[in-house]
Parts: sequence; structure tokens; C-alpha cells
Amino acid sequence: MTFIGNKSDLRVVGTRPVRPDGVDKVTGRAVYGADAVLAGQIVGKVLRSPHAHARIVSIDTSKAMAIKGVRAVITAADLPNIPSEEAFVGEGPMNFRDLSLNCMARTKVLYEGHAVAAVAAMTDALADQALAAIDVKYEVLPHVIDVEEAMAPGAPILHDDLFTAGITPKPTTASNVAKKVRFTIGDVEAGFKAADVIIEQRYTTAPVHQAYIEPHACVAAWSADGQCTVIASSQGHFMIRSYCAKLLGIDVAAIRVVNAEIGGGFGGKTLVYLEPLALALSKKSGRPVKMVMTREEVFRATGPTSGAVVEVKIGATKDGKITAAQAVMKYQAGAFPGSPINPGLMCAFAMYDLANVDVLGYDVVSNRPKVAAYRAPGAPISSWAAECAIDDLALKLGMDPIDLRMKNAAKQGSKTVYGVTHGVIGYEEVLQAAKAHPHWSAPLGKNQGRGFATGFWFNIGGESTGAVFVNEDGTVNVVSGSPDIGGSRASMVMMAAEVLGISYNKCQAVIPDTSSVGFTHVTGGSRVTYATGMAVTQAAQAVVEDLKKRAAMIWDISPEAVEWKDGQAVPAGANAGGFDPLPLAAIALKAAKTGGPIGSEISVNAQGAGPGFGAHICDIEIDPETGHATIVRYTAVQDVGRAIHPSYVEGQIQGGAVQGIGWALNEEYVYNKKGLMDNAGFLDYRIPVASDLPMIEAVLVEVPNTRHPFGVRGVGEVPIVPPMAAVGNAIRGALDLRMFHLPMSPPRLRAAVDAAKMPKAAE
Amino acid sequence: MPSLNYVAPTTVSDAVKILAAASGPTRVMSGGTDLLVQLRSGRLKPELIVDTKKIPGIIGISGSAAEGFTIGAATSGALLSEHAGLVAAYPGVVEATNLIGSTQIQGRASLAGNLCNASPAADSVPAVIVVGGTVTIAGPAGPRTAPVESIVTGPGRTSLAKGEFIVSFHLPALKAKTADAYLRFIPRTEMDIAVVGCGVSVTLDDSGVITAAKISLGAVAPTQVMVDASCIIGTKLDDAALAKLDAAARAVCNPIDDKRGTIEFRTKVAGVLARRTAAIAVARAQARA
Amino acid sequence: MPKVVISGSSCRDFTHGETEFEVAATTFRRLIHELEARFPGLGVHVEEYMAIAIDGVIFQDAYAAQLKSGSEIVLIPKIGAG
Amino acid sequence: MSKIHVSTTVNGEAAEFLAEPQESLLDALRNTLNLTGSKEGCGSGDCGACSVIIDGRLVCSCLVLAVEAGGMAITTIEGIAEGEKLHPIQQKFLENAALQCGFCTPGFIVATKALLDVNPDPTETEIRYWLAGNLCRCTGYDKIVRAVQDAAAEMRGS
Repeated sequence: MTFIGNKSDLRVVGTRPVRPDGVDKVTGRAVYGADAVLAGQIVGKVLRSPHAHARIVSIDTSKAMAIKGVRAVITAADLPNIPSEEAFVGEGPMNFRDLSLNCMARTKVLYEGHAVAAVAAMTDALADQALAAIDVKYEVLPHVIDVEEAMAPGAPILHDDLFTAGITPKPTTASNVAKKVRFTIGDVEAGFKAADVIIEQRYTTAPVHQAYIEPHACVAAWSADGQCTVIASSQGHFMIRSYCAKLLGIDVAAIRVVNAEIGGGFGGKTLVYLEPLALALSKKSGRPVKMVMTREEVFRATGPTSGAVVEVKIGATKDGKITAAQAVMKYQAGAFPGSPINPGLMCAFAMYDLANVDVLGYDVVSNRPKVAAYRAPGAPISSWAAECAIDDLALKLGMDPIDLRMKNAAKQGSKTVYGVTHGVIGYEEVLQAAKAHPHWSAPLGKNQGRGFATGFWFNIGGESTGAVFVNEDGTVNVVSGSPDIGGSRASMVMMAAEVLGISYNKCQAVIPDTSSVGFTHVTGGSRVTYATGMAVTQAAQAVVEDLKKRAAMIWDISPEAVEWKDGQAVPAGANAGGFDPLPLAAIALKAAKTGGPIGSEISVNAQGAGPGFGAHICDIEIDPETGHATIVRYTAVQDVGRAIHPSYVEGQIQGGAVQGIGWALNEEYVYNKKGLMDNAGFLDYRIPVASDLPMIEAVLVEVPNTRHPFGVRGVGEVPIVPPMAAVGNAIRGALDLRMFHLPMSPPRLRAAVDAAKMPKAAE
Repeated sequence: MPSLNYVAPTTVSDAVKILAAASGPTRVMSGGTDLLVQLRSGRLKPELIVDTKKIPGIIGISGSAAEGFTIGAATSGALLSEHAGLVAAYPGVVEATNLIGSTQIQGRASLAGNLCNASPAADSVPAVIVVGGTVTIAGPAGPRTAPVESIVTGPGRTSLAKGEFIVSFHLPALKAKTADAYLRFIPRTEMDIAVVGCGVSVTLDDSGVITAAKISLGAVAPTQVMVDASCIIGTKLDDAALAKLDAAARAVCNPIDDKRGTIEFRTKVAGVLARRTAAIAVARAQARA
Repeated sequence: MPKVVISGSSCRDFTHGETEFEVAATTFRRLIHELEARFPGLGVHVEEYMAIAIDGVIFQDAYAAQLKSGSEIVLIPKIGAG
Repeated sequence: MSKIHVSTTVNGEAAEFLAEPQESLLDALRNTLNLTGSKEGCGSGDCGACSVIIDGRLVCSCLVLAVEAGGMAITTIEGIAEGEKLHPIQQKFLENAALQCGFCTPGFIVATKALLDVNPDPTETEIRYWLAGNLCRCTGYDKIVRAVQDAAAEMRGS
């Protein structure tokens, strides 16, 4: 049963109702991680490394333990020593030993802010005293921050048991290069030979943080009988349960995780940092322990995404047919392996129908915090380079940048570098919509430029559980296991209401704890509306079938003779009998008599999520004397498959675009010579503020994904892929110069302007 | 660790007594927007905070363009921007003060706090210096007045003696054909610390020729620095004068490389801002009787 | 028989460069056994770390997938999430 | 030193509490008075999630000492709605989908209230600069600005 067909047949999907959790969130009642309380909770805090790289010689916690009111002090010695075990978890490859060592250092600290001990005390002040009283002796080691310096011979080695994977024969000397990986189709050398024009460039990016406004927070209790409760803000309460069980050696069933409301994640809350420590502190202290990070801790100790070096080479014939594309990418992984190098390689040219592509990548560790997923992990970095190069190719060919992309556009049947053949995709439709948009042909002012760039993301499906329960008064509870990070409660209810044929207001959304609903993977990968939505839709469909059976029973006719229309059972045609329609509420009232409670819980492992494509148009104005950049107009076009709640789809696109604008212009980790972060706060880690921006126009293109009952494609990640190149291309338009390093901050812009010998007024 | 004590005296003399008697590290609080951040970060571990806001008169603005203005030390930026007379007479001072942080910060941050925090990047300081602002200081030895530029002696350091604190600021009576302006450069449009700040005050004769000028730069040296304004005096700020001013501004820069800007960038932008700020001040002065 | 296509180096290391070959398999399990038998280690590697795309549709977990004769089966790294 | 007794007014109700000298008003609101609607995103006045109105002034409660609050009239997000009746600003934030994660929302709503109290008909630029001290990472601000414009229009009765 699918609902893709005619949009006008849909009553609820495509409308813009108020989200079910809205009132709590505008009145301050919503409970986020730091707001949660467990009776008798005390305060937990973490002692962090002041060094970028050091050997832990000794940790003396006796003075801290001696302070009255300090209830527990833990170090890695209090946690299980987890063996190296590779596994693929939702947000990427994961080694549980690394995850454990990232939560608490054992023999070495690998970055400033790396946890070395944790305390639990009666008050905040006592916890601070306890941290100050812990005596850690370090042997400071040489550190390395830059990705290419980390790859160079003689670089300080972070892990003496790390040997580069993907090289044969297997290396025998340890390296900071965790992995070498390559994807190839066709013959790039032949392709470049056939090219009339070749662009060859080198781009670099700085690490950027997800910068969710809510710092990580949790409260955890370990009971004497071994049962554990955790209330935490995260992108997946089942993720927290799995990781805590793994890192602490507890039965999964013994941990119940309650999902607090989450104050933003963007991929950064798909890992544990505090939760295992809070549980360990609770076990030792016998009290529930509350832990809340400071903003500074969030920057120094939680995952940014990779900084990188991307070298790109593209060849084309005079008429604009791209004959070959090649790239070498070096991605920082932070202190432990696991940068998003694979998707970086796979996405760079996925928008194009190319015969010859060769992409080579390196996953490189250095003395920075372990990277975490960040919105379309890996793709924005490689696409920034590729889409800038494509723009310069268009310039060199004298072609319109949209026409060049259209000429080489990926379409159904196009083969990607990673071997997959695209199915039904909307890239051409997105390009057409962008070209047709008035923004593309609007006039520009002085010192202004216009940039265009596109982006791709796979989107994923995965494991989700959804349930629909009909109450005796005909109202409905719509249950799912996906933490609501941006309005998913609304889309779940809308899909259920659409299937049941009842009003949105008759349904309530519920997201229960990990013991009360089936496993559901993290809210990430643009998967919730697709995969969890599929589970909820199927549950609602199962309920409809049951309702028809109940009606048949009431009417004493065969179920086949009953149809479900507009929220009520009706006889299927005249010979079924002349019964008055039975509304859902009437059937619900008779549930006990007709077989008991009416409800269905469905778990799926959704496959075949439809890939998404976006195209952004950016107008920028530059003050050539100061290098200050102002975004004057911005339009983001995206194929969303089918928008369930268009407002929240637009919101994803607008928010993603603005994160990309911040990445392009000002956001970066600034390190000093000691390898310490100099800008660990919102004052100097500069995310965009309201006055930096114009309205962001989101244009929704709908090419339904045939594998989803409503045609949904994921929308959350695509919009952060194009902005950096769109901004860079706009700057090239405004100043007639190409910026090769992110962020394109005022000092870099002014320096580039001077280097390009632009006239400097009045000088 | 030593615990913190908080007092909010209601007279100047009580405040002086408390400050003079204090044994451990002590902090005078007005708006508190810098102080609380330093407390929280642990960069500052005072044993005593003396909150001056309960002292009558320490918040408020009196006077006029004709007789000059007296501004209570703890008066917030928001109050300055709401005082029509002050805005009309000293737009540069008000602009500078209103650049200190967000709307929320504006509701608290004060001139005295911005000055005594002694940051090289303090926005209000160059603006007040160029209009000849002075401060009245209370202390064990009785009140004294001092020019604003004499207060900051280095990053985080002031010339205030033990027991002393600033009670009020004074902006002189406004001279004819005189006007001020302040510009700063930040990477975003709001919420940043000045990468470079520039205050300018100029006086013109009836023909529009500059007869007097003061130019001060922030964030380009350990303290605010004065630019040699002689290059624009006697001119109508023509292109040649602007070019000389640009060079003069760059000449006094002694900045550092940090997360907010490079030496090269700060120096170049100092020249740019000096030109732009001077042009605004001259235009304002021309518009005045 | 379905055709297996390899583009990434992580699998090519097992196949010694071979990038396309046919396998007699109608289910994912059989595919894993076939790969393991032909290129020791590849089956396990695919089961643990790889997704497969069947005629363009990506399956992160493909036990339930049907492999039709003539299907194109592409071995790709599993895709993470933001 | 021992705690200091503070007696103040929060959302129109008399409130008394004891506070450590170094304790911020935000900590007192959240931990002592259990008003957790005001959020801590940074603790340094850079994010605005802790915005409250004190004696008619918008401030960051993380930059106010709890012991300063004596005799002040404080409005927090919990005091914006009238009982069960949402304030037009809250209603427009909902209708415009001006929140995603919702963590910054209380601060934005309190800041918007303070804006519209002094400027009933702000331009888009005035709105954006007034709200520059309130960080939102989810929305890109677009729908927030529209919600403020709608609320202003509704409150003007136009």
C-alpha cells in the first residue's frame, strides 16, 4: 500500500500542523539532559588533560578522596579494559577500545581535554575542589596537529599498534595513517588525455564543530542490584544503552535509557562521552550522578569533523563533457581512527555521470579530539573542493555553471565511482529548478558575486520501531524509538493520521525509554522520516486491517467486504450490506468485545533510502579593504522526495545551509604552538548570528522515493554539502580570485585581495 | 580554596573603606559581564566582590551638550543609547558603548567595567579618550580626577591604587563644529571582540578645514594608542590627507597574531578604519553649528 | 548468475585486483560463502563492514535481499550517519 | 563564606532563596527555584539561552550573580504565558515552526518579548541585530525572524 500517487489525495501529509511537543518547548517545560533529576543525585565532573600528547606516569587521587563530601573518584583503572574490537555502528566504523579510551585515557592522553579522571561530590564546588586535588604526573610527548605533518616520516606517533590498512604487504612500522582507500572506475589517464581543458587544484579545510547549543548532559544511577538507569540527551537512547553495556560490561537488559529532549546534535551526539563515567561514578558512590559539560569541554573534548587536504583534478572537452575526475583526500580523524574518508571519496563526484574517476583517501590520526559524525559526514569537505573546481572549469570553458553540470548530470542509470548505479534521482530536476529561479538571473551590485554549487548525500535507512495504539475513545498514540531532534514527532503522527484517516489532533506522539519500545537506531543519517516513518506507517496499516476485521465482526460480514475510507469502515459495495459507516471511535469502543486492544508495533530494517541532491545559489558582497563578507541572498533547492511537514523540511534545509555558511566564512579550530585549542568558546568559535544572514529561501523539489510509502527521501544532510563551494564561487565572482582554504575569513580574504594586487582604494 | 565574599555598599565612603580594608584579592563590580566570565573560567579567584550598583548616583546620566555630561560609572550601555542628549552630542561614544556585546550584555555592561577590565580591545575606551573624557576616582586619599587614557597601563592592568574605584565619567562641553565617531572591525556583524577599533574626534573651522583632531586605536597594541593627527589638521580630509592618515594609523600599530587576527591584517585594517571613521566624524562636524 | 562489482580498494585487496566476476548465489548468505570460498577473508569482510547495492538499491544489511540472475551486486562500504 | 539570603520577585511571585556569592542567577533559577526553562549553552553570555528580563532589561542570567537579584523583578520563560494561554510570541513560534531542537527557544522568546515591549514594529534588520546575542544552530534563523514579525503584527492588532 503506498500513498505516493496523487498529492491532492493526501489530507494530512503536506500540511503544516503545530508539532506535538511544541507547547512544552515554547514554555520552558521540556526536559533536556541538564534539566533531568534523579532523587538524591550528586555532581560528577571530569578532569581533563592540559597537554596535547603525554604519557600518564601516575594519578594520585587520595587527596581528592579525602575531601569531605567527595563520594567517588574514578580513573581508567575503574573501567573494564576493552580489547580492540572493530564493529560498524550506525554513524560509522567503531572500535570499542578506542571509544573506551576516548571516554577515559588509560596510558596516554592524546589531545587537550582528553579525560583522565572523574569525580562525584555533594556539590559543584566540592567537585571542583576534588578535581584540583587529583595529582596527575605526565611525561609530555611531542605532538602533531596538522594532517600532512602527521603523515610525514618522523612525525610523533599516537598509537604504536596502528599500522596503515589498505596497503599490501601489511606495513611493519606504526603510522598515523590508519587507512588508505581508493575507488576507481574507468581509466582516468585516458580520460585526461582526451581532455581539452584540465583544472588541477589543492584545497584545505579546518575542523569545525557541530556546535549544538545544548552541552552534553546526563544523570545516571547504578542500583545495588545492578540495574542501571540513564537519562541523557542524545541522538539515540538505544545507542547509549549499547555503548554503556559494552564499555562497562553490563547486560543490555539491565540498562534503561530515558531520552531527554535533545538540544541539537547534527551527528555530534551519536557517541557516548559522559554516560559510562556517570554510571561508574554512581556505582562507586551509591548515588545517582549528574554530569553536564561546560561549553569549553564540548569544544575541547567532543567530536568536531575532520579538517582535510583535498587535491582535485578534472578534465573536460571543449564542449563541456567531463572526461576524467581525480582526487586525493587526507582527512583528520582526531586522536583515534575513523574519519569519514569513505563517504568523502564516494560523494565528491556523485552528482555527475562520469566514465573515468579515481579517488584516493587517507584516514589520519593527530592530537585533536576524536572526530564525530557531522551532517553528511565527509561529503561537505570533498564537495567543497570538487564543486569549486567544477566552477573554475565552467569559467575556463566559458560555460554557464548550471549548464556544465546539466551536461554531465547524474541520472537514472549513471554509475558512481563506488560502483552503484543511480536509480530514480532528482538531480536534473534540481538543476532545472535552480536555473529557472529568479535568483539565478537577478542583477548584482558593486563588490557582489554569485556562486552556485551542488551536493549529494546517500541518506540511510536502518533499524527502527514504530507502534500505533488505538485508545477506547478513538484517540491514538503514535509511538517510536527515534529521539525527536527537529520535529519528527509531528511527521510520525502525520503519517499515522493519514493512513488511519483521522485528524492529526486525535493522535499523540510518544517516544518511550529503551525498555518500552523496540530497538531503534540513532536519529541521524537523514533516516528517521524514512525508516521510522516506514515502521509507523506499516503499524498504522496493520491497525487499519484489524479495524476492518473488527467492523466485519460487528456487522457479521466477511472482512473482505469491508473497506476503510476517511477514518471509518464502510461496506465494500452494495452486496456487502447496507450498513452505516463505523468510525474508528465506534470500533475502538467495542474493542474488548471484538478481540481486545487494538494496536500494532512494527520493527523494520529499512533499506534503499533514496539519495538526495541539492543546489545552492549564494550572493555575497565583499569589502575588499577589510575582507568582510556579507551573504546578501541565498537560495537552496533540494529534492526531498515528498515533504511530510514542509515547514520542518524547509527548516532542515535553511539550518544546514547556514551551518555551511559558517563553515565557509568563519568557523575553525585555532591551535597554538603547544597543540592547545585557543578558541574553545562561542565568542571566538564564530557560528553565524542572526544579523549575519538574510532569509534563506528553501525550494522543495519532489521526486518521490518509490521505496517509501509516502515517497520520502532524507533531507537533513544534503543541505550542508553545497554551501562552502557556493560561497567560495560567489567570492570568486565578487573578487575574481579563488580561495583555496576554509574558512574564507576576513584576514585570508584581505590577504588574497592584496596578493591578487587588487586596487586598494586611497592607498 | 578560599571562599568568596560579596558586599554591596550603599555609599562611596563605605565602598572605599571596604576596598581599603580588604586583605585578599578583591574585585569591584559594576555590570559584571566580564567579571562573571572570569570567575566562571577560574582565571580570576577573588576573595571579595564589591558591587557598586547600590550606590546612589552610580547609575545615571546628567548634564547637557552645553555643560558637558556626567555618566555614573555603572551606567549600562543601554541607558546611554536611550539618552537623546548624549546620543546627539557624542554619537561616537554611544556607538562604541553599544558595540559591547549583545542586547543582553548592553543591559548590564558599563563604561567603568569596560575601562577597568583593561582589555586592549575595549570598544568604549578609544571613543571616550578622543572626546577628552575624564573619570572621577574615589579612594582612601579622597576623590581625584584623571584622563581616561591614564587608567589602562597594560592588558588587565590599571593605574588605580588599592582602595580606589571609578565613580563617574565626564565628557566635556561640546565645542562648536566638533563631532566624534567610532568604528570597529569584527569578522561577524555582532558578538565579536574588536579586531581593530578606532575613535575619532574632529573640530572644523567655518570653511570645513580640520583645526583639531584626536584619533585613538584599540586592539592594535597592549593599550589604546593615539594616532598622530597632524597629517589631517589643516586639511578638508582630501584623498592625500586620507592616505597620510592611513599610513599614520598603521605606523602606531604594534599588534599581536592571535585567534582574532594577524599582525598584518590588524595593521592594514587600522589604516582603513582610521580613514573611514575620520570621514564620518568630519561629515558630522560639518552638519553642526 | 548475479554479477559482483568491486570498486573500492578494501575489497580489491582480497581479490588481487579482480573487480568484476559472477557468483552462483540467490541469497546474501550464499553470496558471503561464495566470496569467502573464492577469496579467503572477503566474505567475512563484506559481512562485517560492507553494504551491498543490488541493481542500484543500497542494502546496509542484505540478508533478506533476493539476488536475481543478471543482478548487479556492488560491494560498498557501509554508510554512516550525521 | 555562608550563603546569602536573597528575596526577589520571579514571574510576579515573591521568591526567597539562599545563594553562594559566586552562584549565577541562572544556577539559582535552575537549581534552587527549579525554573529549568532558562538554559545554559555557554555560561559566558555568548549564546543567550539563559535570557531573562530583570526590571524591564533583557540580560543573560548567567552573567548576573544570584545575590544581586535582591529586590529585582525577574521574568523568565516560565512567566511569558498567562496561565494556560500562550503569549502571541509563543503561538507564532509554534505556527512558524521557528524551533527545531527547541533548546534556544526560551531565550529567543524572552528576548523577543523584551524587543516588542520597546519596539512594537521592528524592521527585519532591527530584529536580527536585537537577537544577535541568541544563538540558534538548527534553523538558520529564517523562521525565527518570521515568527517575530508575525507576533509583532498580531500584538499591534494589525
